[in-house]
Amino acid sequence: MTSVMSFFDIMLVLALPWLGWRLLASPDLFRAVVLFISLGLLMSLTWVRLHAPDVALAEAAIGAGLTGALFLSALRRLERMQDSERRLDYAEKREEERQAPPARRRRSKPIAYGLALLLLVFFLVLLGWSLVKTSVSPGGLGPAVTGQMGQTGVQSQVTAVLLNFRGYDTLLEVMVLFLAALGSWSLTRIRQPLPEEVAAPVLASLVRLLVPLMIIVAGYLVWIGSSRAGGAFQGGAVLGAAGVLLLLADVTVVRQIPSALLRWALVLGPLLFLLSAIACMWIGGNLLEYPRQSAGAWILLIESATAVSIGVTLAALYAGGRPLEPSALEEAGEVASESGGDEGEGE
Amino acid sequence: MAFLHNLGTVCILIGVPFFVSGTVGLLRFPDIYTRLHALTKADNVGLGFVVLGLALQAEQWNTVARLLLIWLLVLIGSSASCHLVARAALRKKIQPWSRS
Amino acid sequence: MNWGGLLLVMIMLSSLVPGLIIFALPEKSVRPRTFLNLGSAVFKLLLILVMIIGIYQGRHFAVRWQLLPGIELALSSDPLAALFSTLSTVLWLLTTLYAVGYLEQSPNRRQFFGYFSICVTVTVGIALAGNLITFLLFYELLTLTTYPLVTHRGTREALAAGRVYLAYTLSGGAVLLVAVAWLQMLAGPVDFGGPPAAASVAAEHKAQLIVIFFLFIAGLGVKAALVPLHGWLPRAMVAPAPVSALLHAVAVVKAGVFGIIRVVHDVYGIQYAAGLHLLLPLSILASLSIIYGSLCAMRADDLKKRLAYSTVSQLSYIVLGVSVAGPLAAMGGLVHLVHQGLMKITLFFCAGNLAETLGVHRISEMNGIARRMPLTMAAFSVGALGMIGFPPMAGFVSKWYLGMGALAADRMWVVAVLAVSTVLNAAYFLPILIKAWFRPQDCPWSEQGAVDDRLETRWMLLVPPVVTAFLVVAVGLLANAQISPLAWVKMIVGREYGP
Amino acid sequence: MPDTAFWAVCLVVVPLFFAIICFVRSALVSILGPLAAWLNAIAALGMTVSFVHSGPVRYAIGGWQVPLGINFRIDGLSVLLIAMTAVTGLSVSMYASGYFSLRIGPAREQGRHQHQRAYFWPLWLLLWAALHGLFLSADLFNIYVTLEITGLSAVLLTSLSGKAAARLAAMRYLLVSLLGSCSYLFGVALLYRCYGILDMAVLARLVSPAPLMWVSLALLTTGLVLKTALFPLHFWLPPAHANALAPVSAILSGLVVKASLYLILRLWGDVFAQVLPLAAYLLPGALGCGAVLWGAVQALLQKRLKMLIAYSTVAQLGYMFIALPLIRLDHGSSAWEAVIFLIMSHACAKSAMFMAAGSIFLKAGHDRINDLDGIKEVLPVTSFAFVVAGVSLMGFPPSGAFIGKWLLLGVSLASGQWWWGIMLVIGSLLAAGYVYRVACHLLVFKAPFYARRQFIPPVMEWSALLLAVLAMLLGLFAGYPLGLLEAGSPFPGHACLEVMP
Amino acid sequence: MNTIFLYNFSGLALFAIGLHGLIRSSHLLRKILAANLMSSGVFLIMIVGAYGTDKGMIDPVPHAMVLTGIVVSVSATAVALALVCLVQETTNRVLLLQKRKKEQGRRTDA
Repeated sequence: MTSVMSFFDIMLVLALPWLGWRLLASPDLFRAVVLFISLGLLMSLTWVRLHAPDVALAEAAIGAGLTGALFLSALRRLERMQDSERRLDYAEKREEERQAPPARRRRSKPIAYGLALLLLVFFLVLLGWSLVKTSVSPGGLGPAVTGQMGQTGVQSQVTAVLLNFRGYDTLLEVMVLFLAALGSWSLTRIRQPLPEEVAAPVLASLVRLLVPLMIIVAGYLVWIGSSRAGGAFQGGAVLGAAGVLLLLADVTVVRQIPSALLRWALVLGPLLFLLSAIACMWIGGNLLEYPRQSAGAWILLIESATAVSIGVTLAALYAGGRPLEPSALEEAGEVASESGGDEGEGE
Repeated sequence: MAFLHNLGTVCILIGVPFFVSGTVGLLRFPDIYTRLHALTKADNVGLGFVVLGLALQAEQWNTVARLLLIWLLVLIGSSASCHLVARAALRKKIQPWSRS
Repeated sequence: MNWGGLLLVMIMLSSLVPGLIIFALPEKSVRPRTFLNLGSAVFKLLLILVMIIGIYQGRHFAVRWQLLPGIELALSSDPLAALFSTLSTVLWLLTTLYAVGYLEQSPNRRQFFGYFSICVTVTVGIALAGNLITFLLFYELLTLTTYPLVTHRGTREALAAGRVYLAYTLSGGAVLLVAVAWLQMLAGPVDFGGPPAAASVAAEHKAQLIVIFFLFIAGLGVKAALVPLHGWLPRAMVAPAPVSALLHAVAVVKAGVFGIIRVVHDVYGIQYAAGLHLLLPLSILASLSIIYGSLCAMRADDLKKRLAYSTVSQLSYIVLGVSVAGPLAAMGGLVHLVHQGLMKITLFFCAGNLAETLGVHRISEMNGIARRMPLTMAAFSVGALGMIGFPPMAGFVSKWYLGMGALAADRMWVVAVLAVSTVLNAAYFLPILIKAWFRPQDCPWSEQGAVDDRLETRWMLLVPPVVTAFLVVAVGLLANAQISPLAWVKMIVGREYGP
Repeated sequence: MPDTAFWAVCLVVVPLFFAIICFVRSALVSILGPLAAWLNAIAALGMTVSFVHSGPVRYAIGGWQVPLGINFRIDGLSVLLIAMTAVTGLSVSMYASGYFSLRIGPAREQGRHQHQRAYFWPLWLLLWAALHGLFLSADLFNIYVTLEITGLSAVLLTSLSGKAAARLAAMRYLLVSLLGSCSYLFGVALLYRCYGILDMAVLARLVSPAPLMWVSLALLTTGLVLKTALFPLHFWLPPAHANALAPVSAILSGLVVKASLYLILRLWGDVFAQVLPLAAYLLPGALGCGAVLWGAVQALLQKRLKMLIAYSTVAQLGYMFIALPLIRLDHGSSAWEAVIFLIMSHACAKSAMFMAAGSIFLKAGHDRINDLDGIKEVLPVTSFAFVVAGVSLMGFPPSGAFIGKWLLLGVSLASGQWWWGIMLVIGSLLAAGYVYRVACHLLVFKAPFYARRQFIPPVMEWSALLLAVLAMLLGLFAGYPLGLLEAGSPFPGHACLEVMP
Repeated sequence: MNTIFLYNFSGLALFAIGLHGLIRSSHLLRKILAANLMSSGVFLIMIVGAYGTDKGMIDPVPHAMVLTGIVVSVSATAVALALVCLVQETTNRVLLLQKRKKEQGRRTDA
């Protein structure tokens, strides 16, 4: 049995870098993205193999699924913009990229590149060697975590670390997501569906079938997170996927969500997390120091709010920009993002 | 129990070749429609067998229920996605491959 | 804070605050600005007098402000400081008067007078600096505050001159910074007026001390216009006359010389420096500057340029006097600090008058000019004769003591240098006087600044040179009086060399 | 009287909260933003005061002590940097409130202007919170998250001005910061794997010269150096800083680069100081020299004001790296104090310069250095502010930079490695050169100057002047910051007040 | 032998490939892909470190860190992609190099 496992291990170990190399080497961007998605799936398989089910779930949902969706939509946008100027398909793009390296070589000489490569290789060898030499510190913080589990209010160690021991990290991490949504809104407007991509009836019905189920699954994941693999991020990712499906199926309801409501939904998680962190101080502990007996409830509350916001955020990221609304500010925004104005400041 | 367990193993072993053939078809078939054909057919059946096998090996009933749910979802998802891919291909005016 | 310290701070503020106020005042308000300028100058002079009286009574004012352990700003009033600060304050008063008249109807006077006041503050700061760091601080600031004055006209050559000026002085400042840091590293914080800091350094660092000394000379020599570091001075003559008068007769160049005096007297100490054989090269350098400056002056036809080169040579008298290492010579050098200031500022005032009133810049245009502007040229002649060293003018006194000191230290070649330079001075000043007094006018003057008045030009332009010329004669005649610069210098040198 | 820890928490929580509110109620940003800035300043003040009373503090977030939990480590260094951030950030915020209250350009661009205002404030507040978190945190991984927030919000702020050049610069900036934080994370991962700890203070006790330690230090440093734009890796900085909006440039150049610089100081001067040999410090020193020379030369060659300032940032950052070997050589703590002085005065001076440059751009309609003659007739305060900031950048006494350079010079002479000191002096001369290039145009009198009819609110001019004067006079009051530093000194020269709970 | 240890090297390889791609490949989208690869490599190494050498002792802290890392990297990717679209919108290129030239041209003529 172990021989089978080690064979499996070796296959994975070889497959991951090979896939990575293939996807960077492939001249066709679409293929590269698809390979990236499959790499993500392989990664989540690896996580399972390494007894990291939470990471596996997150990777499959976020790392592979949503990141891949983001890449695909970005690719579509780029092509559409290029189409608008000149019909530039992969062959031509490949051509473009073929010319690019010489242009670069003229700038930075191949010797420098070779040296850099040599340095990199040397460093990596050193790194690998030191990895071999140095012994892993036994268990890391594992024993400490196990020792304190009783006071965390949850059973799953990962959740305990995420929401309790290192809850501050997670707070900031939620802020990073908020920042990403904020950023994509500050950059671009929401992507309009193309005329030719009117949703297929099948897709619509599939969405009608799947979305409620996905919402249930998300709730389940958040709930189960306290005891086993799962939690806010996995649940939120599933919600996000549901949102992406809705967007794909172009359900009109999604586009008609008022912007104010959307903003509130985006900040619900971060705001609640922040406020509960402060509330802990107000009760009398430190920042984020939940009352020991009711810690589980706090965590569940925070997690569910966060999950909603994560889902909305991921969907918003996929939608790719701030929603349209007839207020002056947004009009302004369009002007801003449209006109790469050159009499702007600093030029 | 041992009998059920072995039966399950047999089912899984039956299912695996379908996956293999599906993958081969995906890699070897000439055009997108045929590939879809190979893919969906093969891994529906294959998955069916694998799920069946696992269900036979399962300890409690809720595991069986989850397995069935998984199977159902994959069926729906794969058929729908297959339909969408084919539709997109048609919209792109990709001609079906013919032996000429 | 003790009252003495407060006095020193007041002396600083008495020109800093007016400067800032002037910046705030609008360009139009001429009268308040003039009042502010002159008032603050008089006030500062009074404060300085108070300080001098205090020093006569043997008081010693000081104030300290610690930035960091090892870095503290200190103002203190030893006689040398009093000498320099008195000189600059008196001349500031006169120059302000002159500048007010000179810059009538010229644009952008707000900036000029603002920087002017701040610049004087910094000069007095240099004078009163109680330790090396403080000196360095004000020395660097002087560069900054004078730059806008040099480039005040904003013409192309003014900007070019400003660039050269900054290049020279900033590099000098950098060298000085290194020297100061190095010395502090060896000897700890260096205070003036105490026992010489360098003497306390361990013996094995002697070599370093020598290097540091020459770094000091290089850094200070830039502003003191020692050859070959004098390049900026003639170029900087594009500045308006008051600027050249005050800065290049008093503030900037004297700051450099003053620094050299400080280094030789208070940092190294005469005996110790002589022990290290540092003074001979210095005096040789000074002699070279004297001769070279005079030669250049002879070739220059532009009046201000000739004056500038004569500044180069005259300043080196001071350095020479300090470096000959004898009480008499030191007295000669120190007293020349004052005398040269008086004479040179007179000359510059006069040159400014000629340029402003008649548009005369070149010596070749000066034939018979004395009939047109007798008072101005009289003052000019006094200054020039003083420079040459005719008795009983101021210059005679300094040269006399220099010569005696050289003999006392039996440096015959120094005496020779003095003689040669006197001849050269005569050679480049007398022709001007002869042209001005005895030649008929041969070229027309553009009477641009002429006033229909009994006076030959505006009184504000006329009074300062006359006063300074009078002072030149006075300090020469009354050299032995109780309050003359010479007496004061005697006191300083007495403290330095012991009675 | 709330204690230090309370104020520290406020420093992180308040800006986060206001960032969220600014996003939700984007109509009120012009009130909420400045309000948040003031609150930040108050919190920073409160923390400084209570720090003076009570000394260094450790604060266990969530009540979980090291090694399990994340701790705030509040010592002199972090307090000083937070004070710096508060002062600079407050005046930049005032400047920004003036800047975004303007109506710039034709009607078509009004909309863009409002858009920029609506997104500037939340992004800037998030950035501010992340900076506070970074300066306070003692946990390497937590610092990674704050670094990410810092980098992302900085990139977004850069791209806020809708210009093509700015977007390209932002793109490059983003890639660089992704690379940097990835490499940093790798380093953290290896350290954790090796020592099973994330807290810096504890790590400082555990580190031993193992191969993995070297590699991870190399990774950490590479990542941080990329984000700090040390000389060979500075290519991304000038376009990014030069093409952003004026307040954004001030923030980026004044504060953001300091974040990763602070970490480098922590790692090289504190955590790994015990195990690193002197030779290891020579590399950053040499690169610093390269930065000083290259940045200054490039600055001398620039035609545009903002590019010049950006390159001067590259040059000035060189000093901090030159200081590293001196910190190692130094027996006392004066090199440390010097670095901190350089950082603080550079933050003030550089932000002031960018703010002044922004006003000048608005007024003149361009920032071509050679065409700025006589601008001081229309913008006296601003041009004065620029010149003062430039002078303090040159390290003239009594600016803070002078104190820094003076101390470093002393250390380098005392340690016998005088070339570092010489390098500093040369650097200041070059700085004088490029500052002069601008100053000679700003100071020269030439009337009339053709200017737009653009009104510049006084707050924009005076906030710049305030910062500049502060940078200039920092040296006069050098004693007080150093007192703070002595109180909780993070560096080995002094007794380390950290206590392992 | 313990094959788990090998995952270190595949993580290392992913990091290296990603680094190389990030530096070398000219298309922005591919650069972003490469950055994602790099982070995946780092995550892999972290998780392998968490995997107890034996006796099935798992350290949950790296798992939490990797979860955070995944979320952070998806946020960064989203921002980067939006920025790429903008860059192409303003200057119809997707390669950074031609950009540099254009930019310098603009800077010199400015």
